[in-house]
Amino acid sequence: MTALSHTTEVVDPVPGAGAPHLPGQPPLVQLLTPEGERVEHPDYSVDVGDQELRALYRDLVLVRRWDVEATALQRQGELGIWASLLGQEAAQVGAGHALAADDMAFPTYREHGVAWVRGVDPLQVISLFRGVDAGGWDPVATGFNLYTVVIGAQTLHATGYAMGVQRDCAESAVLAFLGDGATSQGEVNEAMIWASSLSAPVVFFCQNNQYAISVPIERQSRVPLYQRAAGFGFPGVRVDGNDVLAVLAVTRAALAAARDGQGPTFIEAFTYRMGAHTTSDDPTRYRLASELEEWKLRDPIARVKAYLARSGIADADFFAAIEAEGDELAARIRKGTLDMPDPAGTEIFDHVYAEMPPPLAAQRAEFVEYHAGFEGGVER
Amino acid sequence: MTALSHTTEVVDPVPGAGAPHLPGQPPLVQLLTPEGERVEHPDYSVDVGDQELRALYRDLVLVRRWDVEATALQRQGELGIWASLLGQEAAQVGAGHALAADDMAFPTYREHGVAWVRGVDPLQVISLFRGVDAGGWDPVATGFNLYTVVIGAQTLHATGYAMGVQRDCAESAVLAFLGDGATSQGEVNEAMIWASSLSAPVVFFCQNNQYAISVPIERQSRVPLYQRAAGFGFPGVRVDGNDVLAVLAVTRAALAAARDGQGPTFIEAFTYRMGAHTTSDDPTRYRLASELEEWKLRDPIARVKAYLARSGIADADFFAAIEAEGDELAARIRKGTLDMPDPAGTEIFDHVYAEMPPPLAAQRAEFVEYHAGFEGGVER
Amino acid sequence: MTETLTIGKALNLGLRRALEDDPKVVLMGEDIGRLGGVFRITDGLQKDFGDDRVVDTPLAEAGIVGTAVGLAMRGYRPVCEIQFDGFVFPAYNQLVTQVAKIHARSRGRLAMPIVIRIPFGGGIGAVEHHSESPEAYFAHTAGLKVVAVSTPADAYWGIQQAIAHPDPIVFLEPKRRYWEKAAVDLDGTPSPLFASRVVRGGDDVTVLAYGPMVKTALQAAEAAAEEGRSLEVIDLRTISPLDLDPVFASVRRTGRCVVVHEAPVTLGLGAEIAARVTETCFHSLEAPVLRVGGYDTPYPPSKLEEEYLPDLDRVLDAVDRSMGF
Amino acid sequence: MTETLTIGKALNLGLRRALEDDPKVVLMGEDIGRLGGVFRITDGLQKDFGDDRVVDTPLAEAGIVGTAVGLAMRGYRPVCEIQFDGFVFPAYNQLVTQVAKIHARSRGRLAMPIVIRIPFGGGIGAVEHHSESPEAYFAHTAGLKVVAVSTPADAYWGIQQAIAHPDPIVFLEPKRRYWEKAAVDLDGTPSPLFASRVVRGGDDVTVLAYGPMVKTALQAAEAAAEEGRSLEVIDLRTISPLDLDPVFASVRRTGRCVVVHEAPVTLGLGAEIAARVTETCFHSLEAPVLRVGGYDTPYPPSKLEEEYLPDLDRVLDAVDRSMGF
Ligand SMILES: Cc1ncc(C[n+]2csc(CCOP(=O)(O)OP(=O)(O)O)c2C)c(N)n1
Ligand SMILES: Cc1ncc(C[n+]2csc(CCOP(=O)(O)OP(=O)(O)O)c2C)c(N)n1
Ligand SMILES: [Mg+2]
Ligand SMILES: [Mg+2]
Repeated sequence: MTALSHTTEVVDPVPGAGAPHLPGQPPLVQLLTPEGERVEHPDYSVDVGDQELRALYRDLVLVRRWDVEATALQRQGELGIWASLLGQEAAQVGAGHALAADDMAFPTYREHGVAWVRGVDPLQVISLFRGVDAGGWDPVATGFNLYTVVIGAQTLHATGYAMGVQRDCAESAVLAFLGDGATSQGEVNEAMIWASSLSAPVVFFCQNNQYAISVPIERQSRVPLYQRAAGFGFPGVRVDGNDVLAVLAVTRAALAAARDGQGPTFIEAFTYRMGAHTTSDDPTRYRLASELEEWKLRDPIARVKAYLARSGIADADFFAAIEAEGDELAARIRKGTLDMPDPAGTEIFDHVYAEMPPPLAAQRAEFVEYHAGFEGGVER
Repeated sequence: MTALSHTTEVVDPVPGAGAPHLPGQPPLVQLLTPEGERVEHPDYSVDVGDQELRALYRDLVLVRRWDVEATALQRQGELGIWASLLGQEAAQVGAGHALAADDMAFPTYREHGVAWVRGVDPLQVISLFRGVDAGGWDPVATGFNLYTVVIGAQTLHATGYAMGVQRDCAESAVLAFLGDGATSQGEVNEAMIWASSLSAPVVFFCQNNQYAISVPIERQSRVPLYQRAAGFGFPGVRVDGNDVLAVLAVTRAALAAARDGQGPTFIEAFTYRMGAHTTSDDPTRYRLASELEEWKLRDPIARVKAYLARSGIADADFFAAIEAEGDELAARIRKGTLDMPDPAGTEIFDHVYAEMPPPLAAQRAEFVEYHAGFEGGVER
Repeated sequence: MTETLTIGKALNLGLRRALEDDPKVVLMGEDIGRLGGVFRITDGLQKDFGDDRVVDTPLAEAGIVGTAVGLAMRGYRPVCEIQFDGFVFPAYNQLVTQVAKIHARSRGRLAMPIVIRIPFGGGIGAVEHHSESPEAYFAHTAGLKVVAVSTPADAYWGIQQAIAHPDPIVFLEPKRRYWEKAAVDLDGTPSPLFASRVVRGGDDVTVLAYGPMVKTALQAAEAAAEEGRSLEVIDLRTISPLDLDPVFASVRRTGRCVVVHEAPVTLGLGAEIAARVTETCFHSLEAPVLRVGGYDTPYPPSKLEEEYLPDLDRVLDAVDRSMGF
Repeated sequence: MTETLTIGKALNLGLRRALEDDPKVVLMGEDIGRLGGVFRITDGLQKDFGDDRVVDTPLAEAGIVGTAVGLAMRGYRPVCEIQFDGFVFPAYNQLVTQVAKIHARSRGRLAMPIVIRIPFGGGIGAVEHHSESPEAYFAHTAGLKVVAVSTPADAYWGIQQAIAHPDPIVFLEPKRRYWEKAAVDLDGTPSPLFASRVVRGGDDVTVLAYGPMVKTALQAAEAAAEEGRSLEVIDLRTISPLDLDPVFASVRRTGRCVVVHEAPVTLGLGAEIAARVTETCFHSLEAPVLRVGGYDTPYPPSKLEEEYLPDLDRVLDAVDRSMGF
C-alpha cells in the first residue's frame, strides 16, 4: 500500500532555490527580505533602476493611502462596501508593473493596486463600491478588465482573450487574477485546462492571502497551490507576495514566456490579507491577533522603504514628498466621492443591450413617464 | 526564463517501476502482458486463486457478449442507443471485483461491466437504452448508483457519499467512474478538491479510452491524466486498463487506503474504446483503422485466456462452457428485451416527488382523463 | 414559549432545532462555521454541533450541492447555504439535472431531502450579484420545490419543515428583512409549508406577494385603506408548488389581482400566476392580472435600486390601473 | 439561387457563409471539428476554415462559454455549440452572470456578440437530458436574446443574422426537424430576426408556436380546417424579445389564443404570453389564453415521450376548450 499511502511528492518548481522562506512553508522566490535586504535567486532576477524602484515605492504607498481612505469613506457611510487590499500591495503593484502596455489584465474585485498601475482613476473604482456603476473605467483603453465579483469567472474570460491574442498573432499576454479560495471553483480549473490544452498566453496570478473570507487555505488545498499547475501540465511557481521585486521578476518572466508561445504559468503570490475581507466582515471571529502581528513583520512597504533608505536610492525628502502626495490623493478621493453625481434612473435600461429591444424600450418609456408623474411632488 | 519554459516534470507515482509500458507513454502498472504472461510489479501484486481467475475470465467474456448483443439489438431498432464497452472489459471487471460488498460505485453510462459484477441484471441496464426507464436496478441494494449522463456530475455525488461514509465511521469506500473527457469538467475537478480537502474515502477511476466521442485525449490534457491528482495533493497512478489483474490490484489497494482513512486516489486506467462512442457515432470520421488494429493486439480478454490456458488453470471444456453461457445470456437478453413491457403513461408523473404536489396530481388526473377519452378509439 | 425574534435569529433557532432533532442533518456552505455565515444565520452552530455537522466547504457551489446529493443518497439531510442569490448559478447544473431529477430517475428509490437556503432579493445597498431574485428559474424546474418566508414564525417553522420534507426545497430567505422582528410561538402549531395565506382581508383588489414584498404589499394596503380602498393581501409562501386556491377564492370576490415581486417581470412568477388566475377565474375578472416587478434588466447598481424595486407607490399605481379597467 | 435544403444543411451553409464573410467568426464546441458535430451541423467546416476557426474544445461547457466571453472582448464573434439542450447547465453561470451582464456592467463598452447554438426539444427517442426545452430560463434572463427557428430558410438566414448581431443570442435549433426540407432562396432578403410571423391565416383561434411545434400547430390547423374550424398560426421565431404585435392583432380578431411549446407549462413561454395577451387584449378575449405544453415533470424516458409532447390532438383539444368558453 505504500505507493498509495503517501501524498505524492511534488517537484520544486524552483530547483535548487536557496531563497529564505517562511517557516513550515515550501520555498518561495524572494529578492528582497522583510528586513529590506536584496538577495539573489538562481532562477529569477530583476533589472530595476533606481527610478523604477522609487516608482514602485510610490505606487505601494499611494495604493495603500487610497485603500485607507476608501475604508474610512465606507465607515462614514459614503460607500456601500469596500474590499481592502491592505497587505497585498506588493503582489498587486509588482504584477501590475510586469504588464506591458498592450497586455490585458483580468482582476477580481480587490486589485485596486493593479488598477492604479494601469492608470485607472481611483474614483472609477470607488464608484463601483459606492453603487453608482459597476466600475467607471474603460477596460479596453486601460488593458484592465472590469472587476468580476463572481468568484473565478474572469479566469475563463482571460483564457478566451488569450485565445484571441493567439489568433491575432499578437505579442501580448494576459494576466488573470484570482484568490486562493477561487482555486476551488470548477471554472478556474477549466480555465487552466483550457489554457494548457491550447497553450494560451495567459498567466494565472493567484494572491494566496490565506483566507477566503473566513475559510483558511487548508480547506481549499492540502498542498501548496502552485503545485496545482503541474497537474494540468504547466509550470507553477511560488513567490513571496510581499516582495514587490520578486513578484515583478516572476510575473515578468511568466508573461514573457506566454508571449513567447510557451503557454500558461501559475503564480502563487504568498501573502496575507491584513484587513477584513471587506468592510462588512469581522475577522476577529475567525483568526488570531497573533497571526496578524506576525505578518506585520513582513510588511510589503516597510521592506522597500528600508532598502531604498539604506541603499541611498531615496532620502527623507523623497519619502516626505510621497507622503504629501498620498495626502493629496486621499483628499482628491474624498472630495471626488462626495461630489460624485448619482446615476440617472434611465441607466437601468440604457446599457442592457447594444440594440435595445422594443419591449424594453417600452418599459423604459413607462419608467420615465411614471417618474415624471412624481415630478410635481405628488409622490405619496 | 528556463524555470518557466519547460513543462514541470512530474513524479512517477510508481517509483522504480520496471513494468513494461506502451511506446511513448509513461510507465503503467501491469501484471499480465498482452501475451498473457504474469509479470511482477514492485508496488502492486494481487492474490487471486484459480477460481477467481476463472471468475474474472467468465465476467470478461459475458459482459462482452452482453455488449455485442445489445449493439445488435440497437441495430435492429430495439434500443434507442447503446454505449458499447468493447475494449474496456478489463478495466470495468477489474474495478468491479475490487469493490467490497458495502462499497458504493458511481458509474457513468458505460460501466455495464461493473454493473454485471455488482449483480445488476443486464435487462435493467437495457431498459434505459430502450427508453423504458432511466435504469431499472436498485442503486442501494446493488451498491451501484444509477447511470449519470451529464458528464462528471456523479463524481461530486460519490464524494458526498464518501463524506457520509466518514460520518458513519463505516469501513467502506466509494468508487467514482469517469472518462478521460470528463476530467475537463469543472465539477470533476471540484470533486477532487473536495475529496482531498476532506480526505474523503473516494477513489476516482478514470477510464482513459483516449477519446471523448471524437476528441482525442490530447485536447483534454497535455500530460498524462494520473498526474492531475498530485496537483490536488493526492496520489495518482496509471494502470494498464486492459490488464484485469493490474486493475484489480491497483483499485483494491486504493480502496483499502480509502477505507483506512488515507483519502482519495486517482486511477487512470489506460485503455481504448474499440467500438463507436455509441451506436449513433461514426468513428471512421475521426480515427485511423491502424490505431484500432494496434489495440486489437492488446485485447483484454485474449491475454487472460492465453494465461489460463497456458498455466492449465482452465481447459477447453471451461472455455466452451463459458461460450455456451454467453450464448444463453445473449438469448435471455434478446428475449427479455423484446418482451419488455412499455411503461404506463402515468409513470411520467409518479416519481417526480416523494410527495406529489396538488397541481401535479391535477395534471396527472387530466392526463388520465384525456387518454381515457381515446380509449373508445376516437383519437383523431 | 413565545419569543420576539428577528427573521435571522428565527432561522438560527430553527436550524439549531433541526440539528438537535435529527442527527442526519448536516449544514454545508461557505463561511457558515466559525464565522456563522455572512449573515450570521448559522452563528454558534458549528461550535455546538461540531464541524462534521456544520461544514465550512471549499469555495465552489457546484461542489456544495453536488456533494449534498451524495450525502442524501447516504441517508443524510443536507442543508446547503448559498451565500448570495447571485452565486447559485455555478450549482445550477447539479440543481437542475441532478437534485431535481434523481427521485424521478430512480423511480423513487433515491430521495433527495436537500434544502438549499438562499438569501434573496435586493434593497441592501450591495454590489452586483448580491440582490437577485432567481426563484422563477427554480419554479420552472420540475422536481424542485420552492418556498419563500416573510415572517420570523414562518422562518423558524419553515426551515424545520423544509429540512424534514422528503423532497428538495429551495428555501428563499428575504435578506433585507433578516433584521425585522415579530413574536414567535416556539411551541405552537406551524402552518403547513406548502400553503399560501391571506395576511390582510379586503374587497377591492387581491394583491399577491412573497418574501420581502409581503411587507411592501401590506404597506400599500395600509396606504390604500386611507384612501378608502380595500386590498386583500395574500402571502404566497410556496412558490412551487403554487397554492392558488385561496387566490382564486379571493379574486372571484374582488375581480382584480396584482402580483408583486422583485424579479424581472418577464417570466417571473407573476406570469404564471396571471395565466392561472385568468384561466380559472376568467369570468370573474374585471381587469387583467397586473404585474409589478423588477424591470427586464440586470439588477442595477445600488444607487438605482430604489427605482428598480417595486415599492408601495408602484403597487398602488398598479391597483389604480386595475381599478381603471 | 434557390436550393432545397434540410434545416441541418441550411445551418451548415449559413455557418459557412458567416465564416467566409467575417474572419472574426470562430466556432467552438465539443466534437464540432473532424466529426462535424453529433448532428453534422458543422460538417466540413474545420477542414475548410482550419482548427483556429472551428475549435474542438475540451469537454466543459462553462469553458466554452467563458472563453467565448474573452474572445468577444478581443473582438471575435464566437459561435458556441452546446451539444444537447440538457448540457447547457454547466455553462449557466457564465451565461447568466457574465454573458448576459457584461454589456450592462461595462455601460456598453464591451459588446458580447456571442451566439450559443443549442439543438433543443424532444421527439428523437433519446436518453435523459437530450430532449429538453430550456428556453424559458434564458428568456427570463435580461441581457440575453433568444430565437428559435422552424424552417430551413430561417435557419440559413437566422444563424447569419444572429452572428452579425451585436448582442448575445441563444439560438435554438429544433433538433427533431433537422432533416426536414424546404426551398431556400440563398440570395433573397431575409425576414428580420426579431419578428414573429403569421404562417397561416385564420379566424377562429390564434395558435402560437415556435421551433419544432410550428409544424405541429400547422398540422392541427390542417386537421381543424377539415372540421370547419379556422386557426391562425403564428411562428413566434423570437422568444426574447417577444414580438407580440402580430399576436395582439390576431387575437383582437379571433378572441381566442392557444400557445404551444414542449417545455413544461409552469413558467414556460406560454405563461408570459398569456399574461401579456390578456393585459393587452383583455376586452377582446372570449376565452382565457390556453397553454399546451410539457407536463411539470422531467422529460420522460423515450417510450413515453409521445405522451409527454404536445401533438396535434392536444392542440385541437385546447382549441375545443377555448371555443367552449
Ligand atoms: C461564485 C461565488 N461564490 C461566493 C462568492 C462570495 N464571496 C465573495 S469573496 C469570497 C471569498 C474569496 O476568497 P479568495 O478567492 O481567496 O479571494 P480574496 O477575497 O481572499 O481576495 C466569497 C466566498 C462569490 N463572490 N462568488
Ligand atoms: C455535460 C455534458 N456535456 C456533453 C455531453 C455529451 N457527451 C456524452 S459522452 C461525451 C464524451 C465523454 O467522453 P469521456 O468522458 O472520455 O467518456 P467516454 O464516453 O469516452 O467513456 C460527451 C461530450 C454530456 N453527456 N454531458
Ligand atoms: Mg483569499
Ligand atoms: Mg473517453
